[in-house]
Amino acid sequence: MKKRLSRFLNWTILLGCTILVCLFLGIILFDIFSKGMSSLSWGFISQPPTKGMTHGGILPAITGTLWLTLITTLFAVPFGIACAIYLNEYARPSVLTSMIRASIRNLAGIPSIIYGLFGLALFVQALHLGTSVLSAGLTLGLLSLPYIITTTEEALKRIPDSMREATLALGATQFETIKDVVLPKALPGILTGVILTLSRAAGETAPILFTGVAFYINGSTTSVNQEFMALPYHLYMLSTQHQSIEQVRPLAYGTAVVLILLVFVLNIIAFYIRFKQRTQQ
Amino acid sequence: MDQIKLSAHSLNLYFGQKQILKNINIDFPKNQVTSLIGPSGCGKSTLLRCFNRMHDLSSDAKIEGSIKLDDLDIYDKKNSVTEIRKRIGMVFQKPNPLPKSIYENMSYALNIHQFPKNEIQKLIESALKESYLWEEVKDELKKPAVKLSGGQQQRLCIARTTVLRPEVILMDEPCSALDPISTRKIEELIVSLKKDYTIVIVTHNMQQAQRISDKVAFMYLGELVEFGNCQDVFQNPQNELTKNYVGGHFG
Amino acid sequence: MDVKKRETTDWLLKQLFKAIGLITIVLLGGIFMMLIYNSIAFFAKVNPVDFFTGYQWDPGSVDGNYSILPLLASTGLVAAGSMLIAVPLGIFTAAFLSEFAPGKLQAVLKPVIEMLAAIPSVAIGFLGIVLVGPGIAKLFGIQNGLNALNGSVLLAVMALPTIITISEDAINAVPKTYREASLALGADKWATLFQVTLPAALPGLIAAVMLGLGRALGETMTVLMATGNASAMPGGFLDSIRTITATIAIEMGEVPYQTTHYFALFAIAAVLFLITLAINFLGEYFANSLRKFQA
Amino acid sequence: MRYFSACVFLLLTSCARDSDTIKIKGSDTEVNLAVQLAETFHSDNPEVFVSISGGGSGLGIASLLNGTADMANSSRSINSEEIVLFHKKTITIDSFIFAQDAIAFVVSDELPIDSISTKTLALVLSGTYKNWSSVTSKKMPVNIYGRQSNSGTHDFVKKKLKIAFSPHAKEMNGNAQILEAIKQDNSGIGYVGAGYVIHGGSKGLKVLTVYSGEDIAVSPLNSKMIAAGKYFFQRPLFQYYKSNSYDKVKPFLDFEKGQIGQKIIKEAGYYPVN
Repeated sequence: MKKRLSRFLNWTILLGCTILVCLFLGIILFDIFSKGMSSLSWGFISQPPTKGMTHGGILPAITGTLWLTLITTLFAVPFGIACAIYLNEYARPSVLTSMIRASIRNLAGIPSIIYGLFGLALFVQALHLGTSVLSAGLTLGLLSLPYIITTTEEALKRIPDSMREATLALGATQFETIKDVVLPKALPGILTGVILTLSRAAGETAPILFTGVAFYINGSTTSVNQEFMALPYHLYMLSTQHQSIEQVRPLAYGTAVVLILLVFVLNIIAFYIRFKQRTQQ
Repeated sequence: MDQIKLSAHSLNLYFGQKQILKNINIDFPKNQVTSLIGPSGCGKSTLLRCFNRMHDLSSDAKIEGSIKLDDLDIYDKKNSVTEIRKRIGMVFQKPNPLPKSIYENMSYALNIHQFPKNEIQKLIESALKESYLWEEVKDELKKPAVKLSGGQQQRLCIARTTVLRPEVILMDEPCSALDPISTRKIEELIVSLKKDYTIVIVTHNMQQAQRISDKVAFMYLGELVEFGNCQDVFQNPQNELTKNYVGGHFG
Repeated sequence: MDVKKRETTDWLLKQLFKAIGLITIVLLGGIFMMLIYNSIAFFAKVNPVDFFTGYQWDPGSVDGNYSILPLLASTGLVAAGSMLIAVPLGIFTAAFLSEFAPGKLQAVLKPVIEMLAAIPSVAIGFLGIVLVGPGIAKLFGIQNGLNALNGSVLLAVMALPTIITISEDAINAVPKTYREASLALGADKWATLFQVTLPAALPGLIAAVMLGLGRALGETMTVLMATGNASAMPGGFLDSIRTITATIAIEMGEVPYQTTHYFALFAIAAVLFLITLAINFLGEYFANSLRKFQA
Repeated sequence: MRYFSACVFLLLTSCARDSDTIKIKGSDTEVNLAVQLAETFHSDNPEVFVSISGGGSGLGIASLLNGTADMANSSRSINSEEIVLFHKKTITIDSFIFAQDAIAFVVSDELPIDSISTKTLALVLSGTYKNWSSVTSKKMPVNIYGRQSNSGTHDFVKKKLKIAFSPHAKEMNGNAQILEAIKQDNSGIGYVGAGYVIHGGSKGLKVLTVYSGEDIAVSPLNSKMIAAGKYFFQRPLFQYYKSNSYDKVKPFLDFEKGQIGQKIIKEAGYYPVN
């Protein structure tokens, strides 16, 4: 009798934990979507806020986040991929290479608020970029760099050495091997990693707090050194800073829905690419 | 005496501390097939890869001595490795077509070495014909190379190498991953290529060595134990080790 | 012949990639130098003993006493709380996923975990205000739910995906032969799991907990929105607290550059940086012992 | 590679237009008023952009000093330390009082107290009175909902009552959060700009009238008494700007002084400067 009881107990513990974890996700999505969908409308995502941000849409926040993601991509992707190429293709096992790997692992563990401080000190103050979407984008770029390097390196590792040897044996230089054979074959894997990193960066708030996010701007950001609104900060502002919290609560839920949809769309694209690549192999 | 195309002179190779090749002196006669045979781990593949500087990539490989292609020392720093690999092609054990179409597999090396654009189509066709592959693929050149069968892929790899018109072709157990019928086809192809290229082939297969090679080199524990004409080495091997290894396989 | 050109471009690009590779070291060094430089400037003005032993963080007061203790206690409290929830939950879920879940279920659960990981921290902070906070307030009959418990629950939710994925890898890394050996001796699935598989995966599990803890410690928005931000020394889980990250987020915007208060924020950031560095290092150490397993 | 360099080129060329964006940062009390002013201002002259950030009066003045803002909203006058910093950087600044504000002390409407003397208020906020029983008939612990050290309102109340806030005071990072907290906590007391109470809707809340010494208790919502300067916690709202960027911010200043500006200020629950 005791045996069956302990087996039942074990089963409930394990299954219970898994269900609880799924429940967390369920509650989060249910609460946000059930209360947020009502304020979702075409006007909500295509109009700037009006009447002291108690009405109207959140267009500047959306465009701000897209601006940020664009600048993060332009900065982090080239550097990230180049570094991964060096580590996987060129680097010989040496003290230097292990130092680079160690610093990447540690950079991934640094709290995002400290990236905010570094962005403030480097981009806003030292490089005199001031508080702008450029400073914030570059700060997010630094934050994303270690993740892009790690995912790109994993994608490069999946390419068998026989490919490299085949090209080299034909008299190609190492760079030509990378350019013509390794990168094209690793592209789906790299793309998946980049998109997942960007969806994570788009959801970050701490790094952009001091590097240029604004409470409110008239229209959408149009130039690189303007301040900007961003979806995560807009949600934070609507839920803690705004003048009439009760009145703007539906807007806050709406913003949360848009933010989560943006992040999920990016994730789904990444999964689709990874799925297509896995089945096609 | 045969004219020497490719030769190694007191060649030593170390991986880290371990010495893999000990004082190898060997000459490969022009336009003939030389087989490298020996128990696994005797260093025959490692030796083969020295000839087109494939060890440059591995970090802890250290090479002493020299390798001459005609009178050019391929390990001399001022010679560009890409030029050497253009003159010495290599075919690998497992067929490794590039992840591109059949046509691109062939045209890739030609573009890299800036062959004149108008000649490329002609060169590809003749190389594929030489490798008896043209009939099977001529109307589906755009198809991805991985869709071909194992034997076809290996012949494509050989065609991809010969299209550059190299002087030497190194083959690292080219048929070990193929079925007997494809193996026979590759062997015929090797014999037909003999008239244009010097071929050095590493093989485990004694019958294959006897069928296609003019010269045979037997290696054991990183040393070149015996080298001579195919008949001599197989029928009356001088060295005791060769006799045991080759014993019973001749005739 | 332009082979020379191809060879030189190849060499040049190799050096370029190498230089870019070095950027990561320069970046980590830069962050480290920034924190240390500003902290030294702070400790020149405030004696470190008060900083680490004082009782109150109140930069606005006339003599401006800066003490990290209440902030450190808050950070520790909320991180420990989140681990209390996340570790058992995470490890058992990972065990279920890797040992007992049939393939179909696994195909469903994997995306669930990845979706949970993808939810931005500010959305979870928002739920802390609208959902978890009032819930805790009703449950414990206190006035408002913005306290350490709220923070712990939210951070646990955030750390769970990290802990589950890495624990799962650790459990899967345990060689199959161990399980077969134990089953062959007549032990049932549970004994095998608790007496053989989990102990064997222990280093990996510790690495997972460490990395989960690192993520919880470094979190800003969630604690900024959901823990009440009172800078007094926290009494228990129902007190409002203010973590190091929240303090930096609130006060950094308002501080004129190069004042004592400005440097104070860098000093507490430096302490947080060293803590996360130590935790990463520990996580790394255990993860390596796991990798030795696989080799 | 071509696509990438095109993107970077587009990015850099688009940073030409900066001159006509007025960056206003500062006091959280004024941030919502500033947003409404900026909204109407922009619709009147669309070629000028305004970006508003909150974060507290300290942030506004700090940003002005650091050059990351053109105009600093502040609900307190600039203090000596800040003046020293401006001198060090040889920046001369001017100030403009665009409205008056009254700080309302808010409690839950269940708390049996309607007016409070400045003396009692000082004892409650400094944490000397830990329980409402010392002030009212109800026995409940005092929960103070204040602002962080960088908020001008926090500073103004502290200086006016000459106290140090109790360490157990919860430092909310916005007036709105304080109202929200007190609605759910009937043992709470907090202070917000009068404008918030009018707009934020005060169901479940009560604004205390304040008296100091013998004079009569005054409510922060009574515009006549404010105009007469009778309310204890009445203060001007400042806007600081660098003298040399006067012409950049002039259009916005004129708009605030203008007829439409004053109307918006009144509607937001603030009082015009006469």
